[in-house]
Amino acid sequence: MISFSPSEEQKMVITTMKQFATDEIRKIYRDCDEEGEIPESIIEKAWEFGLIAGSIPESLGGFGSEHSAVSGALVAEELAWGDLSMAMHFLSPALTAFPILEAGTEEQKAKYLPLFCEKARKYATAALLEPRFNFDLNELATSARLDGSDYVLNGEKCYVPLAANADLMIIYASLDGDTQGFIVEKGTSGLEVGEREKNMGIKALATYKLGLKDCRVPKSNRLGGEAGCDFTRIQNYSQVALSSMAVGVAKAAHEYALEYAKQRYAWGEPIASRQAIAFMLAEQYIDIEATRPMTWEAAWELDRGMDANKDAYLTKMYADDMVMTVTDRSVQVLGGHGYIREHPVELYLRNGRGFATFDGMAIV
Amino acid sequence: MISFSPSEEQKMVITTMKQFATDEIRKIYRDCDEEGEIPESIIEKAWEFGLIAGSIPESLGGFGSEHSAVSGALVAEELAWGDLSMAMHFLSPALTAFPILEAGTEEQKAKYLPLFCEKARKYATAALLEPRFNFDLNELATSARLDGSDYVLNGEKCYVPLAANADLMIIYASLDGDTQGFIVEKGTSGLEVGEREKNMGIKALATYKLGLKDCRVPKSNRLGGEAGCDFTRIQNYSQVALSSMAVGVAKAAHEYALEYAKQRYAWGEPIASRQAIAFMLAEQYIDIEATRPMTWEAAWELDRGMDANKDAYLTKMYADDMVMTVTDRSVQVLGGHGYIREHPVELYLRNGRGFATFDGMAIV
Amino acid sequence: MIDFEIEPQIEEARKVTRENALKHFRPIARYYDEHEHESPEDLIDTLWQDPSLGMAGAMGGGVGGIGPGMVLLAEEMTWGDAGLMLCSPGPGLGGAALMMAGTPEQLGRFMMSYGQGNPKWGCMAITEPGCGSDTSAITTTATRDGDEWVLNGEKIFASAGQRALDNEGGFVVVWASVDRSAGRAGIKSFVVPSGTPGIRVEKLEKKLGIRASDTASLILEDCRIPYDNILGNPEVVVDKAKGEGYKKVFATFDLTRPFVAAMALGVGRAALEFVQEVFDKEGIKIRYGMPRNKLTSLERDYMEMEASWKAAQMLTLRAAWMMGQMSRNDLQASMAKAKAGIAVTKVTQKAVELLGPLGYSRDSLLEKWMRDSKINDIFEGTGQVNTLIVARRILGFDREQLK
Amino acid sequence: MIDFEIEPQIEEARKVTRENALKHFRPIARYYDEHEHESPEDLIDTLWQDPSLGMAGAMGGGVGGIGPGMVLLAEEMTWGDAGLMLCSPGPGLGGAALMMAGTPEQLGRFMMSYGQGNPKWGCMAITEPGCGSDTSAITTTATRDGDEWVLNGEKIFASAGQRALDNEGGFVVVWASVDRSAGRAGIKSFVVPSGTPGIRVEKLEKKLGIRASDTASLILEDCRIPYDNILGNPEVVVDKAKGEGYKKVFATFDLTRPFVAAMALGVGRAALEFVQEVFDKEGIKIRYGMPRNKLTSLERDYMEMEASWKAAQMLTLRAAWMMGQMSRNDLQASMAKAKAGIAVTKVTQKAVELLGPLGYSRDSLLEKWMRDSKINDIFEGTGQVNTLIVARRILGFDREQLK
Repeated sequence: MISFSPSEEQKMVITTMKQFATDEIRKIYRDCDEEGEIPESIIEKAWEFGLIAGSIPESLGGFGSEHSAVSGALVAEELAWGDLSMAMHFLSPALTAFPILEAGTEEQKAKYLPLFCEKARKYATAALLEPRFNFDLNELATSARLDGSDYVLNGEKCYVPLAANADLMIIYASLDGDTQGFIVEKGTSGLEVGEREKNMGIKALATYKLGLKDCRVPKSNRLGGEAGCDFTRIQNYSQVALSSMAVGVAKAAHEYALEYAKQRYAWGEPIASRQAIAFMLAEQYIDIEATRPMTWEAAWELDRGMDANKDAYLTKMYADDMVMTVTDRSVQVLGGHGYIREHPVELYLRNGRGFATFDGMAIV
Repeated sequence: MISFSPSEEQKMVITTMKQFATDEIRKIYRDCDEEGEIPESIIEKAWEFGLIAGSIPESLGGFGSEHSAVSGALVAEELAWGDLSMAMHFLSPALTAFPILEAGTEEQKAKYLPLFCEKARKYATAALLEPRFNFDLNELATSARLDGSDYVLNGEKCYVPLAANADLMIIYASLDGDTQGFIVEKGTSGLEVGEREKNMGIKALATYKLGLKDCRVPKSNRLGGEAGCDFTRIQNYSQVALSSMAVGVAKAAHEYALEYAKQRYAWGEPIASRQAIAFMLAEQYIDIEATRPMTWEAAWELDRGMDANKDAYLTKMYADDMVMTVTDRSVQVLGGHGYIREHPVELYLRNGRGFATFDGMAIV
Repeated sequence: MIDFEIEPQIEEARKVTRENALKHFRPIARYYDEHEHESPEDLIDTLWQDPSLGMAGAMGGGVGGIGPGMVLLAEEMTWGDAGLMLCSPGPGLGGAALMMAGTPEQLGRFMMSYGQGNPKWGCMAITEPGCGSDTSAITTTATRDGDEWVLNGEKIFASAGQRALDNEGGFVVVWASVDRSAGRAGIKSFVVPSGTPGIRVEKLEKKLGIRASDTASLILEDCRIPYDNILGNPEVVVDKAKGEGYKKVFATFDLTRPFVAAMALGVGRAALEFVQEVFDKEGIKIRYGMPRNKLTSLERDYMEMEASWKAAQMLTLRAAWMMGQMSRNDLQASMAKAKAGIAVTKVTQKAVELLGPLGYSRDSLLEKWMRDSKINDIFEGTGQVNTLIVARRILGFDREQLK
Repeated sequence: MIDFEIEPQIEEARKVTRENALKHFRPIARYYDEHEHESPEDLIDTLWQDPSLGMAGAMGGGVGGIGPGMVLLAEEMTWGDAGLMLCSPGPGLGGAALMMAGTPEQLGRFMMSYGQGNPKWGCMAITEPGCGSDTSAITTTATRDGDEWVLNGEKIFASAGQRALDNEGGFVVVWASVDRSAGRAGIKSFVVPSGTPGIRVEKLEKKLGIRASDTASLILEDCRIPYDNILGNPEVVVDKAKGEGYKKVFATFDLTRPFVAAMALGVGRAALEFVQEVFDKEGIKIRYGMPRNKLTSLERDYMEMEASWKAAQMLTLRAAWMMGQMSRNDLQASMAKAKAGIAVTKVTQKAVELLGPLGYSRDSLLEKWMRDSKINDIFEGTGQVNTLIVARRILGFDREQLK
């Protein structure tokens, strides 16, 4: 029966995340962006919520709730509403854990998932993007070929969050033309973490280029074992995550612009009293409110085990455009004040522009 | 030296056309649309302006001014501002005359161009479009093949203005993969004029499907003779004509909406006093004013003998979208009144939607 | 719990509705577009025999009830044909006003005869030549004279106005002022039954689309109706906090706006499916999952059309769902209406463009859908009016703070 | 006669300007983006030696004169780098105000020293913390005290404010009210030379883009300037018909708005060329002439970017041309500014998207151009302010009729 109401449990999670975002993330996000660093203390606090462990079965050390893309979407939105860099940082272990949970073999699950349930913070990530024009996640330049009992990976990756610290990552590579995942542990020979990247946005999140030079991964570490994984489905989880984050960023920008427009006076009244401003705000709001349930529907399809490819893809496409328009118009509402770094909207704009590019950088 | 000012002579032509459009075309355009017919009397009056003869050299019976795409663009805009169906009707003889003038052999010019300088109205037209999805003017399904001293044409055409009355027409067909023009006289065997078409807009203009069944055209009637014609350039003239007409239609819609918004009161003031309405009108105006000089520049390039393909094509693309948006927003300004046929904006919308389709249906 | 599963009985009703739309609406859609003001008598009889096939089947009366089912079924009907659906005999928009603001006695009195006898219609008459969205400027007056109200004025754009007045048992809900000096607070709505002397159809509009639906101008000249034909509180309460009479009537929009949004969705889906069929025939496959840069322009257009349709559908379902939950949904109703109106306007306009000569021709229904769809961005409050309402609500501004 | 041929001397100047932009601006553009508030001393010296390389080369002083040449050259400079161009020593926006509203004596007095001695800057200070586009709300006051004006207030977003005050011979044109009760009519502009006591830089803004350009907050505390440093009529003329003093000052925008539009065009073209170069390298050919349905999404995006850039360029050239013709161009200036601001904002944003990981990276200048371009939709009147001006002009409405 159609319903747009999160469960009581989900509502609690939303409240907790919103509180965390308000009390902690929002307090430091600007400094983090300017300095390109996220303090260890907040990373620890985020870990304590058990955002990943909560989706891992008790038998593997987790809290035992079922992994739910819908719940993940709700969390992703709230964290990204706080700050996108931090949202991506806090959820980065999922980049390894959730594909294993969804597509891994029993051995892979047993070996790796308990790590994410420990008290100590785990760094883990995934490498999908490649530094070239017309990057196509279905036709990766990074290649994997079977050589004896190993897969040998070669290629170059970019925008790999936290690669320098990661104990574990999934590297996506083309195996006979299909995109497949490979679980790679820190220190694997041939895995070369490059310099930290400089990007327009998500500046607080350290991302890296990755070189793969005959990087050998045991056969058993192919995600899903011999049968491999359904990469499209992993991608759909990622599309839901990124779309939800786009909603979060857009909402943050919209709210700030709305408040500003109510407080800022010109010609004797708040600038929001002018239809040109008020309509920008209303159109933003409508588009944000439309995108959110689109992400929910795609997530719900995933949770139901249905084919979510069309809806997840279209939602991401819509969300990419939506967040761009909303963040740009938010800067516009603030005018000159939107252009200076005293206000957050320019940061939202820089982060917002990235969504069309951030393929595979988050997952629910 | 850059200038946006028409010459004195061009200004006179603009004034004359505007007057004609105001006094004659605008008086009857709605009835013409409802009844699907344009009275003979106004067709005669339009012929008397010598719109085609004015571009034909004296030696061939014309008035001797040089053929100018810029001047043609100015005329096309004013006539279309009056009514698009009538503009296309009045200028339809140019569909045969101007390609011959620009690309015809001396023999073709001598044989056919004097006809357009006579006192008696000539019906002439051109057939380019074809009734199929993904119509591509560079890959026509209508074919021409050389057979002895004739070209044999086969295929189906649509949206051929005034085909039933035309004494003469240019039929475009694929000759060894290239689009080429063929001058076809009335009554040529194998030339079958179908039923009059029913279209969403330009309802006052009779358009027809055309069947070509082994339609034989003398070799000498290939446009440009043995060397053929540069179809892209003919197309560029057409793109300028249609873009100018789009400007005319958009301007008509904008002006009507503007006046309505000034006269119509709500909440104690003209609806134009609300920014939501006022901004729609301003944005329309800006886009119309931007498109017009774009058409001029492409036309100027043609007049200079320069390659105009990029500018003519981009201008047409921009004009297609512009006229759609402007006419749609004009209906919106009028609200419910925009939806009824007492006001012209719904007609502008129906006509405006056609521009993306009307390839080759007008030329300057 | 967040859920997008449609209950089996609604799913079944959608299927049936769609089949019926295909059977009863589609085959005659072009004819009644080309023959404006001609009445589809056979269809009307069919819809009267089985009201679930028409508007009443979606709006309130049907299996959908008040909730997502309502908009899902309305979508199926206008997927068949919007103009013909609007011909459906039944209480229609007038009925919606009655349901939202009428007393049980009034509901019984005016709606009782629906479902029996000859086809009858309800109609809502708000707009006047001099006023559209600004209902406070309504000049039609209702003057009390003993046990009666005497109505005078002119109404335009009254959907089904002619059918409501020409058929026994029909009625028109007329908005009129009982006190011109009181502005909005003085506006009340009144039920004028068919056969009442002093009300007549002045003319029928010629329209861009939905031509099967009659759009009437009505003249009221000393039109007398019983005193208790007024809907809601007859008192003029200028105090905002107490303006319940006005608010109550206005809440009709909370029902009708999601309904109109659904109408837009139906027409939009018809256009999308039409384009998809052409793609199928041409062997064109839409490749969901490709990087945007690698798409064709055609794929990109089509995907953007689908996505904006989906966005509008989500807002529409949510507005209807909230109504079903008895939650205040005026904001969501306006959002759904604003979004669906413009989204589907653009979807159908783009569809015509994509199909080129075939799209622009009256040989197929696509161009008609473009003309039909435009009304959804206009009636029940234009896109601008609904956006303004959204703006006021999210800003917490009243009419004075945001004009 | 309608003509789009650029005179040979302007064509030549464009070429030279472009070469210089490539030589002097491009190589250091990234450095001064990453090192905000650091001053490009070498460049400044170069530009001071040869002012034609910088802003003055386009605005008024150069071969372009007042007319299309001005905007064509400005485009070439910002094609190099917008932020660095804005560092150009010279009278700048303050100079534009002087040219439009100053007396010959004032021009001589304040502009004489330009072209000699050390680098110097002019600056325009209008915006305040509490007022942006609504200049009638300016709270900075100018009080007459004998032969002097005494200025008090705070100004923000003053481009080149620090450089104008820190270097001998510089000046700031300050907008201030001589009579707060007179509203807009009381606003006058005053030239405050560098070295004047009572004016100081409070802080420099950290910005999204054009970081090489200093954007200062200025404090005026009992800042005394000679009486004849006022620009235009010192009288407060409330009568609209006579409001020449105000109008005259405002006419600065007729020059600066096409200039800013041209700045946008330059940045936009840099982005378009960058994308084109990638296409060339990848062997992607843009097929002008194809039916829209057969284009790739990439071609379509790129073509739409080019077309909207072209539309903005046409409006910009026309506004500049009219100024050269001594025709009133305020409407065209606002149209050009509104269109170019939004068009190039979108062009650069789309360019970043099209290039994916490469576009978003600070390894190339593209992402910087996206950040830089955004200012053009904001300063010298936001897109909304300029659209409002256009709306008023085409409607023939005054500020009261269209707020």
